[in-house]
Amino acid sequence: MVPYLFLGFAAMLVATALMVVLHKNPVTSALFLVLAFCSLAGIYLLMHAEFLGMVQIIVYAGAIMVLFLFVIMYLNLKHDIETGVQTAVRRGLGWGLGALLLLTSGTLLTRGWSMGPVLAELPAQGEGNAAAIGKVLYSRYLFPFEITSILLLVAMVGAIVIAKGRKGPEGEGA
Amino acid sequence: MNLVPQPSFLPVDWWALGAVITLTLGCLVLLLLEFLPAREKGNRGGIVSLLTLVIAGYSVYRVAGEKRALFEGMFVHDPLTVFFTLLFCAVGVLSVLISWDYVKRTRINQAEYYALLLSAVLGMVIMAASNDLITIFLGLELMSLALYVMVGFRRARLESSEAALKYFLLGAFASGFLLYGIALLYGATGTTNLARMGAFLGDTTVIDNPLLLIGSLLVFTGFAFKVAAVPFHMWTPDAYEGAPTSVTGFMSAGAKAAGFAALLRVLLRALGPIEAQWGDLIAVVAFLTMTVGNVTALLQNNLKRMLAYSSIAHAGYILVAVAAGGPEGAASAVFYLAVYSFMNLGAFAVLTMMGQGRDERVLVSDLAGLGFRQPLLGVALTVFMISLGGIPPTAGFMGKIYVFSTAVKHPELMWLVIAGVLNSVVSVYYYLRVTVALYMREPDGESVAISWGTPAVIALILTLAATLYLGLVPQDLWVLAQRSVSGLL
Amino acid sequence: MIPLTWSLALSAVLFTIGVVGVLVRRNALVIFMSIELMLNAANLAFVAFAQQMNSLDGQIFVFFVMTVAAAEVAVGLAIIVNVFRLRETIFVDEINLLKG
Amino acid sequence: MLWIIPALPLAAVLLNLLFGDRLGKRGTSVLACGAVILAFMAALRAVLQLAGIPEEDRRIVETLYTWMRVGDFSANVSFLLDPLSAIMVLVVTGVGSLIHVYSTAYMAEDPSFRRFFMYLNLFMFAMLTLVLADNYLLMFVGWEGVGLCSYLLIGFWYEKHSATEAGKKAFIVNRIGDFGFILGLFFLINWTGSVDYERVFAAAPHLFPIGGIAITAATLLLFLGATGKSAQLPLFVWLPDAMEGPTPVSALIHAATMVTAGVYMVVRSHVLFQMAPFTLEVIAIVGAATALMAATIGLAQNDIKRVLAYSTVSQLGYMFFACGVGAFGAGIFHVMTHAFFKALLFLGAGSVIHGMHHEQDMRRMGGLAGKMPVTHMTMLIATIAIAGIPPFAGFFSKDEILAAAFSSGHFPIWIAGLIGAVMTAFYMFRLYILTFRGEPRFIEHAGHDAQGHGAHTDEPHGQGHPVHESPAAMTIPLVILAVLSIIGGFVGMPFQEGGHLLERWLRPVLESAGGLPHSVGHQLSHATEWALIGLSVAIAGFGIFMAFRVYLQRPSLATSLRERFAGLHNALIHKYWVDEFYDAIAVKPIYRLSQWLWRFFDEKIVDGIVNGVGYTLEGGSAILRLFQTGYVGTYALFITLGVLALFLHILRS
Amino acid sequence: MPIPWLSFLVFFPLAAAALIALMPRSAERSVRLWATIAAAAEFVFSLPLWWRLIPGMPHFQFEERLDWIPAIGAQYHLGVDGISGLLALLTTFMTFIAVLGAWTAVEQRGREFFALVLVLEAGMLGTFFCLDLLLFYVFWEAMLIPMYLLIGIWGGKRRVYAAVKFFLYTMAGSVLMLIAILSLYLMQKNMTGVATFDLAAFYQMPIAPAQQFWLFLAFAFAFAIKVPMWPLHTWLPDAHVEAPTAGSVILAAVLLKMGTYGFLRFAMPLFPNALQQCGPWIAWIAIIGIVYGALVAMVQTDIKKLVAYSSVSHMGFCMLGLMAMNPQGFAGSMMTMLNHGISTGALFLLVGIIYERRHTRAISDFGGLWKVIPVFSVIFLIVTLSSIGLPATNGFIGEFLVLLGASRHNMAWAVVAALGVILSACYMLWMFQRVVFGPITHEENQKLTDLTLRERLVFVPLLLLIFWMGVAPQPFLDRCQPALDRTLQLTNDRAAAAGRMVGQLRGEPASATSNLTGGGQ
Repeated sequence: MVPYLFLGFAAMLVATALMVVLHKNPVTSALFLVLAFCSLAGIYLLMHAEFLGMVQIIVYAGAIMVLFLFVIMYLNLKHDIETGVQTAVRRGLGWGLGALLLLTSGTLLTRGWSMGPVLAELPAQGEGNAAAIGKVLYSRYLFPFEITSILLLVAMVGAIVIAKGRKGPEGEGA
Repeated sequence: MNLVPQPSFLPVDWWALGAVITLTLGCLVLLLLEFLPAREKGNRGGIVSLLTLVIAGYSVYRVAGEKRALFEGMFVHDPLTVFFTLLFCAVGVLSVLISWDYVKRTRINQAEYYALLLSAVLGMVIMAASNDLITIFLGLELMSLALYVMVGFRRARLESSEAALKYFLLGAFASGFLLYGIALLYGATGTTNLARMGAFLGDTTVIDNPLLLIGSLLVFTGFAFKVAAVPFHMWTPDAYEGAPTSVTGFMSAGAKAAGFAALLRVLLRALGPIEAQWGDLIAVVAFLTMTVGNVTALLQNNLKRMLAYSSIAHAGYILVAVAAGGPEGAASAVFYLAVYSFMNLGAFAVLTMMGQGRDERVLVSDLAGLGFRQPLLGVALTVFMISLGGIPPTAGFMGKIYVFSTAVKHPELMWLVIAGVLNSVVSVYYYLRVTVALYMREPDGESVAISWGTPAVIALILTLAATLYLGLVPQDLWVLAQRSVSGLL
Repeated sequence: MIPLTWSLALSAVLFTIGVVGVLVRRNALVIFMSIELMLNAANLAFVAFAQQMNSLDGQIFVFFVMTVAAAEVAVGLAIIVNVFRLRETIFVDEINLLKG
Repeated sequence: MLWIIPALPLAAVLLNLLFGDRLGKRGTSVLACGAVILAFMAALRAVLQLAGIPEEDRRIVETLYTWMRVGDFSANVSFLLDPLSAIMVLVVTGVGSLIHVYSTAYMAEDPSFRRFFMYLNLFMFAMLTLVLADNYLLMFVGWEGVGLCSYLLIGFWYEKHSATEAGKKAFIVNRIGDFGFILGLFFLINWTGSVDYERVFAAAPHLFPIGGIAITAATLLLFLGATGKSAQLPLFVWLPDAMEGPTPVSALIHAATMVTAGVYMVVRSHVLFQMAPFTLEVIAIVGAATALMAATIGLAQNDIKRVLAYSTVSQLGYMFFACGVGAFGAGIFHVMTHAFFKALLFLGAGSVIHGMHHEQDMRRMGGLAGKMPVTHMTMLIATIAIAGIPPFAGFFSKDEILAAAFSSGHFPIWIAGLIGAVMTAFYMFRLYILTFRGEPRFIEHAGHDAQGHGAHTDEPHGQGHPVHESPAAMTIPLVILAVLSIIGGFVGMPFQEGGHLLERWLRPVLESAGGLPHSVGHQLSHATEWALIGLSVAIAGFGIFMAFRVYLQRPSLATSLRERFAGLHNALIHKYWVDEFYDAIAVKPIYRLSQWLWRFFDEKIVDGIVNGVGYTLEGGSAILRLFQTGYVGTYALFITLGVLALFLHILRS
Repeated sequence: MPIPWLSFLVFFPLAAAALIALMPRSAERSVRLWATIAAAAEFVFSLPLWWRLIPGMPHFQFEERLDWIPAIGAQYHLGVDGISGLLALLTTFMTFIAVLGAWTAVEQRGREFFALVLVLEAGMLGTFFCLDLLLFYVFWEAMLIPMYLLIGIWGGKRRVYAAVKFFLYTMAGSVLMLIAILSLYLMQKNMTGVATFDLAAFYQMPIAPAQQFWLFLAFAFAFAIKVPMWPLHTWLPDAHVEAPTAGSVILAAVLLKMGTYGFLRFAMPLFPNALQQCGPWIAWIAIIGIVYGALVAMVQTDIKKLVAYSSVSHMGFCMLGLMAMNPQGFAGSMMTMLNHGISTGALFLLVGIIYERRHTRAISDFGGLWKVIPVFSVIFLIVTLSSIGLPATNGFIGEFLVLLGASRHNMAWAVVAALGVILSACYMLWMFQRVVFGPITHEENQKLTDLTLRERLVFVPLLLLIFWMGVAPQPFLDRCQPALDRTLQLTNDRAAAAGRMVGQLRGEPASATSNLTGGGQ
């Protein structure tokens, strides 16, 4: 059962991701991206990463993509019409390179790869995955956790500084 | 509730963490101070950040001798950390000094500026101090985010905003690669902790595990982007040119050093074994970086852009040291980084003074005749250029000596060394152009106005002194560098 | 239990799509979205490995990555908006004041 | 006290240099002449002292200090007085002082009077160093020193282009000779390890096989030096031009002293030359050839000084083939007599020129006999002397040379000598006749001529004075020299047992070379000797007779002859186009080569490469800048390419 | 520890320079006086090198040794022997002359000018004194900067081109030497385990002939550019023509000697076997340089350029003397260095003097100077003669000894090189004739003023030296010969040692270094 679900999600993920890249209209791209995130969340669930699946939905599909859409609307972008040989060249190069990347890494991996050591200790199934994560997050991963807090702070400040309205010291003279 | 028992912190640990904590607090204080009324041209931002940096530096320096691994070895306090933390604090101090009047005259709102500067320093410190790919990644992102914003700080200027956009998009792109690399390394070794990774790779026999190779290469790519190595360098000129001059100085010195700090630690602690698989790549990259940087710089008329290319070239020299590998190579790289930070910041200290109000005068032609009208600036800039060109008796020369004398040890790198010295000859050409403008040309039209400022002058004198001192008696820094790479945790 | 090969392949494909998106699109926003795809590909890899190795570290890492992504989005969108304000376009091939 | 002899003139130079402007002309001339006359006294004293020493060790050596000592090589500054140098010193100082005195009058009105005498004294210093040196290196100092002075004196009227040209030519041609000299010296040093005459001569016989390559090369090179200094083929070209200098200079340097330095050097090194028969042959042939060629040219010249110049060249030729046939003594003998009469001739010519207001073209002279009697008489004596009529000085020396050539079996050389003798007699009397006899061919109050010889304004006399005899200061030296030209030859009176006076005097020097055969003049029976004497006298007489016939009795004959042999005459007028030849094969090509080297090789090739590197790099820079398009897309593309490259690399390995 | 006299000599000019640079603008006029005093003082201080230096001593004297960078064993190690002693004297002397000569030449920015000249002096002295390879390199390259600025700031029309060319040319040469130095250092470390840049240590260290070759090339390349040897000479004419008088004087008098000094002190003793291989080639290149320089000088239209090319020719003699590898050659080379310094320096001063008055250096703009400025002309004549090596002037001694040495090694060298002696007469006298002789063709020359008292004072010592060294060179020879002989000995010994090394490897008998010892007989 699980594998089929996985395949389904995977197919959807790839399709939507492709649409994101392919579709002319940024709004549409954004919406496809939401779908992509959702399907990814599904895959997380299949992988017993329930917590991450939820966060994926909430943070990504919820927060981030809304922000995206908001900006797109705000800038009310026209379709980006792309024509001309130079675009074609860029497309060709892009896809070609992508294919090559996949090809090379694929051939490399087919040489046979090995994975890191498997730990005996299973994640405590008693309370859910979320609880387990919570525990380590506040104990072992305290330091990075704190860093992320500062990171967010910085991001906030930065966003404000850059996107602040026309008035403001830097405003005039532009 | 069986929480994982917290390791109890000794005082020394607090001192060791001092830098991180102080910088965080300083950042917060600055932001809070914004709520108090302030004069348009107040100095408190600068003062606070100076204090913060000094304290941060001191607290680490106080326990310089110690070796501590905290947070399950994610944060280590060892010679390398100490060296780089001090270096970053020094860079921070100098940047604050050269920004002091620049931010005022360009009307950059100080609180955010300094807050971001501190957080960038914080990010660098974390990069240098962390022994775990997670924290390295986070530190790198912290630094990068702050820098993205700082580059775009003069958001009314097209160049500034454009630079920010490019830097951001490419930075994010590159960190995508880095992240994927980390993922693969994690998959291949089962850990993100460098020490364990190193241990694992030490034991394991399957060194040519594709996961490992691809992962390590992607990680290398991520760092190569930060240190502006060819072919991941192309953002550099644009970002440097567009950014506010003070920021350019800061990032050219700090970000590069941070990138190398992390790269060195990763190579020394974890990827040493598999580096053998693609170590020769570094040599090639080093060669490309030197050559492309120097050759492209030949025809630049914008000093910031020229220095951008020169910084690419210098990344190349440092990569020569990295290619030489081992503690010695690392030591020479570290030494070179310190030296480079000083001379480069010095050059930027001069640049920030050029022009008045909100305009920047950073064309080579703007220097015409400056040498005789402003002797101090002239002499200083000349010394920095000579030093960047690697000509004695300046620090730059000692850096080159150290790097090349390490590389010469490896016969297979002889070609690289020869290419390196020839490159330095090429580079001298465009460094000389600056002195030519300074002393051998007369300004057409009115000569560029200089906006003097005590802090900037102090920074100038400090860097000048450092450049000459390290050029004449490099011994102490040399020893420090050697000690810094020995006995990593 | 999903074979690691599948998920790895999937993440590789996803990552490549993201890279290609960055290369072929001219709209800064879409490029940024593609970058998000790359990050998510990395996340997928992490989760997959974590599941195989019965360790949580991978998932934790993903958690941090999401935070970072959020932060990046905030800053990035701000920058893009600012650029748009200044020159009424976010097409990266119309933004090359700095070159050479 | 030998050093005093050269030191005196040098001192005079310095004094004149420092205080000359305060001394005035009189002071200057007193200083200059005084120094030389004193030098002559000192020389005389020294020679008498030398004569006092028993023959076997008749040499005074005086070492001043070590000049340079490097490794196993060392050279001293030290002087040597032996019979050979004694003769030279006396001739140089003696004739020198006469010419100094003469010059005080001749140059009286020249604005750079002081400079002239400084040069002259400097020359005396150099020449004395040359003859008194007791090693080759010190000799070389004098050797180049006299070259320098001749350069300065020829170009004395420096505003005259031809003069400076001639000076430069003289110096450079001499340098070519010196090139040979110095290289020959290296041979000697590298084999004998020394430059001292004594050591070299002592060592040479043991080191070199007779006629060996090394000694032949060395001597040939030395002889090359001699040809430069003494204007022999192929380097004689500078001497005629040297007549650009003031006449006293021509008399002193280019007749009496400097040009004989070459002969002196050969005689001095006769030990070496005798060990290289081939070289001797070469010398003999070159000498004879020069003597003939110069004589022929002399036939056709019209400039009085040039005639004398070529006759000098020719006489030097005699001296050399004397050496060539091994009659070194005869060579020196001729050097001495030649110094007397040739100096006299030049001074006489100078007096004529002086009287003629710088007319040098004989075609505008004639009939001066009455106008300047002293000059006329003395000149006549000198002319007879050079023509070789007994008992005048020239006769003895020249006869001895011819005899030597005959007796040593060099018949071709001997014949050449005889022919030379005829021509000498002929052109010398041609000169005499054209100048002093016949109808005056000049207009009184003649100003400057067309040939430009007198074109310089430095010399005295505006225009319009009548032709007149020269002042006493000029005539007295003439008289003295005339006397010497008459009696000077008696030291070489033939038919004396054990060789004549000069020969006996020179024996210590010339026999020092371990019993090698030398002056061969005495294996001849008296009869043969008489026959030879008769022959040469007859020859000379014939020449003189022809001269009178052609130029006095039937001047038309001269022109008709000229027309008959127009081609030959043309060749003679143009001195066989030797100058043009050298110019074509050496001067011009070298100049063109240099131009090419500079304009093409230096600036195009070498600098082209140097700058080319620069341009290449800048081109590369321009190209690399193209990649920096400013498009995020491009940058991302390169990043991806980079990653791909890394992948491919590990894919390969 | 005795007083660090050499350090004092090196740093006194620096201090003086600093003081002069810091003088107020108002002092522009008096600066030159102070500079002259400083240079004179430095010369006086350096005089003891003449009598306190004991030539016979088998090692360097007045040594000073301080740890500089213990981390790599680099030392601040100064010392002096006959060779460097004489060259140092030449340096201080010519600097003094140059400063005195530049009084009126520099119209503006006198402080900077004289300060730089003094800095340059310090650099040159350091280069001659130091016995530590790294230190040597530091001085060697640091010296470029002041010279570069002198040319670039106070030079003529194409000064920037000339200055940059000078800098890059020289640096391009020396960077490879840096690599060679580093590799030597590494060998030393691997062989003995001692990390040091000490010259003496390298003199001890045997180097396999195979390695010697490339190292020698690296060194030789750097020095050959400095000398300059044909065909690496093209920076010289430009630099000389554009440089201010004082610059040209110092450049010709001292900087070029660095090249030959480098050969003598470093390249030759360190790599004798490579020298064996390359020596003849270098000698022939030097000979080409002699003739080539002379020929090209002959067709120059600019006096300075002519003198510059004559330098190429003269320095060719220096190199030839060195390659002769015998006492005469070495001594001759040494003397030629000194002579060239004095004569060519004097020539540049003379050219500078008429340039100051007429602001042209074209030969065709002059003529008939003797009539107007006789004193100048006489001095010009004497200097010219010394430059063409007339006996009894200094020039002769050097050229004679060089040629003698060359002839001992290989007669052919002497024969071809001696052509240079002829040619030098050609170009110098021709130039002299066109400049000084003849009628006055240009009206401007009518009112030229003859030498001032100061200018005469500049030349008095030069002329005295010209004759002193020509008439009694022995004092100079005595001072440098022991050191030269030591160098020769060292070179031959090392060659023999390495030869044996190879011999043992090949199992052959030790090959005697025949063509090194040179003696023709």
